[in-house]
Amino acid sequence: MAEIVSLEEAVAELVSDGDAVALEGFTHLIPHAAGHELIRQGRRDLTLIRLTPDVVYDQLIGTGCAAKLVFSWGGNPGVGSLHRLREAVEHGWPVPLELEEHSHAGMAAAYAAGAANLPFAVLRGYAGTDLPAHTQAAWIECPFTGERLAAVRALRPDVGIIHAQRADRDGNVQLWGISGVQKEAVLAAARSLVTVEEVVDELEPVPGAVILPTWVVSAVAVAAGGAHPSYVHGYYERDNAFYRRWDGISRDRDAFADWIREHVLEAAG
Amino acid sequence: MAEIVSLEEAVAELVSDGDAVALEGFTHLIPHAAGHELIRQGRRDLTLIRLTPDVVYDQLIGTGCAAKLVFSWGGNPGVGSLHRLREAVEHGWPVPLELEEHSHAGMAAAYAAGAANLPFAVLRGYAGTDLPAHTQAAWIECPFTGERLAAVRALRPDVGIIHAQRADRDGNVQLWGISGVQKEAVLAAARSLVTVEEVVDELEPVPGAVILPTWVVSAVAVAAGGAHPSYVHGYYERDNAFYRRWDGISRDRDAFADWIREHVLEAAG
Amino acid sequence: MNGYTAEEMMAVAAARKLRDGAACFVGIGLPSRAANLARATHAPGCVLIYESGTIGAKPLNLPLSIGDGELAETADTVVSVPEIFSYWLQGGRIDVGFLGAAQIDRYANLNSTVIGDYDHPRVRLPGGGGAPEIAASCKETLVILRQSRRTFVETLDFRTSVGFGEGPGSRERLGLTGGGVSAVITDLGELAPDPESCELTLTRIHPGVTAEQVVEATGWPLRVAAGLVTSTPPGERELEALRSLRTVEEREPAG
Amino acid sequence: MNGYTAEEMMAVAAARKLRDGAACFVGIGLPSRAANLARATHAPGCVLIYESGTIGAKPLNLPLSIGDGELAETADTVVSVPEIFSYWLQGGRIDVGFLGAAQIDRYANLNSTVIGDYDHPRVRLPGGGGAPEIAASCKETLVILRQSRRTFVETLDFRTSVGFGEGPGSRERLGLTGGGVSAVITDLGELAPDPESCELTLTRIHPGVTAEQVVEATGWPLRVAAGLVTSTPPGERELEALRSLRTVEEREPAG
Repeated sequence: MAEIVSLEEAVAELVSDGDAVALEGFTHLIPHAAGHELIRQGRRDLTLIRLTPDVVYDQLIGTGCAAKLVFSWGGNPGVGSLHRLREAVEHGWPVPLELEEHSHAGMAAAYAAGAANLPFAVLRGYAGTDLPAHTQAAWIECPFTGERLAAVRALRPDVGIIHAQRADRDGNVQLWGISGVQKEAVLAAARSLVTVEEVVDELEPVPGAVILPTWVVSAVAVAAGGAHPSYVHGYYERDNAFYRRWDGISRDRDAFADWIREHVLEAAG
Repeated sequence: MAEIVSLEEAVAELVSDGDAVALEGFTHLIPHAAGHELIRQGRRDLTLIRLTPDVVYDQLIGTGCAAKLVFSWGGNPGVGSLHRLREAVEHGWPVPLELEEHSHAGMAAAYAAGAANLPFAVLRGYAGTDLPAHTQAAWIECPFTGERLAAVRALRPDVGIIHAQRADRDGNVQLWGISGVQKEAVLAAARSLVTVEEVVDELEPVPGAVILPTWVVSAVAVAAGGAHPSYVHGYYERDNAFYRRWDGISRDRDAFADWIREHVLEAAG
Repeated sequence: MNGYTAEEMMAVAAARKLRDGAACFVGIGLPSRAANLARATHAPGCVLIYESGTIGAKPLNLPLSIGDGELAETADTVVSVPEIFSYWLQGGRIDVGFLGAAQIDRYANLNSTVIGDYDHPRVRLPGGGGAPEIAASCKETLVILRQSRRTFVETLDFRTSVGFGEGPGSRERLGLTGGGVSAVITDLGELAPDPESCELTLTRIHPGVTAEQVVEATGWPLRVAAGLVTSTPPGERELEALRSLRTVEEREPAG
Repeated sequence: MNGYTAEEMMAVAAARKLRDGAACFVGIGLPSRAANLARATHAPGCVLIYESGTIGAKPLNLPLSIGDGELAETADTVVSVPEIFSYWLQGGRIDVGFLGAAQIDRYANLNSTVIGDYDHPRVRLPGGGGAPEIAASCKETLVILRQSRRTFVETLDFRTSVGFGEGPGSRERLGLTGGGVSAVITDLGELAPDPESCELTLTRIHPGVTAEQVVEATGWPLRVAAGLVTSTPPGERELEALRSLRTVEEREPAG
């Protein structure tokens, strides 16, 4: 049964220094508020897992929360590079960042294997590329056809964190629109946190909705606007101007530090 | 692009003697009308694939359409045995029936592997049971943990046949309620047929609906009531009395033959 | 009133095993009846999961099949069959698996496949369905079946689902993630695996039943626990709830 | 009017490659622009699939990311990311993959990961994302990128996606199920793999471009096809459609 608690309590309760934490949301429902709370609580040495590290991971990396990044595409969608990520990789600032790099297909399969309590996933991938040297992949033979396929180690985060449209008072979660790998991120993780736009009495059925029953979620926290600058289908639009502005803010260490102080550290949880 | 054709044309076009055919629908949306058309067209030596062979497979087996059955649970739900299936297995009547027997978990994983164009699926199953001797299973070792897991050969039917609530005029298919393994059965198959209650101008979104785009379906045929005696969520209820009556009809060869003549052979397509 | 049948005692005893709030993967027939009785009495928060992919089903009528429309209509969510077995059952999220069987042996291994030889069966049963992986992956498994020498056998004709295999250590060797069978509820009493030997031992008898009767109805030399207790008879509320469990059919007989 | 830029010629030439009705797995940026241009002109029935799980998206605005809300709102269906890659891409259902890249070599292998050494990169690029398996599994793959010695290189700094590997037979040896790169569209012309050698060969030049220029802009000794043809300039309708493709941003600049 998920407890409905404050974001501050939930993060304090569920995330420790050194944990492997997956904040998921594929271009949609990105849990920015939860990421900011991790920064406020000064978490360190995190292994950050995410198919598409974008602005929120740029912020976590730039503030030194992360020791390792597990990912498959790291950029500012529609804008360009993540300058904090690049500086960590290219110059080890503020701290060196170890990379474990996948393809989307491999990482999605690894989450699915984790959710299914399998130690690995099989896919047609990686063959002939330089990725296997930088990921958790091996080769496996089909016992029936003899074909050689890629095996990727299952992802089992300590904590899975996602943002959803809403939950009911029992902590049952409902999200819709592009659902990415959120279900897998929660089910593959040992603990999970779902931030929501609102808590409602009844979860009216919605076409294309994914339901996470309260008994597979550790905590639910209300964070209205918690996905900004990404969007929440049916609630608010993507703040494209912010993504563009982020390019300038994140290019400069001081501008970045100022922005974090003003918008994260000195902002209410 | 799926053609919208008559059930008779579709079956004549898509199914040949000796084909491996999967009629799926997990207690819901069972494609009875399509099964009856297979009987009318006198198909022989079929490998019939289905998690839960029930009344429609009892009919196909009793009329001698099948040489082999690939399944994981064969019974008359809520009533008891399938007497035509039992007579084929126990006495080879009307023709001997080879069995390939799975568990639901193994067979569902095998369909999913087929849909994903993988030659096999991995699961935690079969260990310690007598099933491996009667199924397409092998043991495989995790390249990361060394754990021993079961591998099942992917299911790739020649034809996947399902029943759905409706399609639009372009042949896009929409089904909802319990969706079983229908998506996998269609995507794993080389060819596919979807019978529908009706063709509509617009597919209004429905909570929990599965959409199969027209370009992954070979043919769509209208068969109103085509799932009877099973049910169609939102259209009609399960005819529980028929399932009970079937127990009596199917116990006796002549009563069975009479029923098939009256309700299948002499019935309009 | 306090008259009740052995069948009713069995259903009530099985229902009592289900704790409130447990996620329960339910087989059809006796298990479904017992699980729905639990929901109607002491375990309203019990989460019923059927292999049709219905999670949190709250049927008013007793389902006839594991895929009745009412299960989908009343469920918290409905997922595909591949998903219910991979993410949910194999995922290790299910507290209690609830199974029936045609045969059981002393190590609580189950047969629901065939009576007689597989290739020349005396009786061809429906088969494993979801049972093998339910027995493999649930944190614990409850088994409910009527007790007789035909069902409680020295050697299974076919091993469909694993209880404790050949005894201590078998589950670990086989890599089964679930805890195995925790209790077997019958019309005569209850059996539980001995903590050391894993062998099913008579731990409870229903009122009016003697240990001798149960031993007599068992195809292997059944061990009887030292502190053998007698089941509390069904209470009024339990019997009322049980008797008001009806299939759609029983409510409104169809034509 | 008939003035147009090399960028526009590139987009138009790329769009022309997409046949109506094709199922196209689209990368963001230049590929998405070209695919949406095709939809707006000769290929209205082209099925756009984005790695966010949106199948049959019909955006009015040019998406800024592969997961814009409009893609979901206009899609025939939206599936999970694991499903789009397993059942749909790996499933072998996609006719055309449409990719960009930072570097390409003579065998149409692509780099979108890093410039310089992986551990001490000169430029860390976003990475593979969906590209490796798009290049592996689509029936054919189109590549669109601007041509220069920086992008068309003798040796990739990192091989993110496989075109034809080391040449003839590589894809078969690697077990790649898709057909590989069928054309590379640039701002100068088009290259296609030689049927025998699999080596990218100049097959088309855009109006006003000379073969020498293209050879000059290529980091390996580029072979020029015998029957080198010149692209038809963008038609009025193509240019209009291209110029009316706008992101939400471009339509209504945000604050």
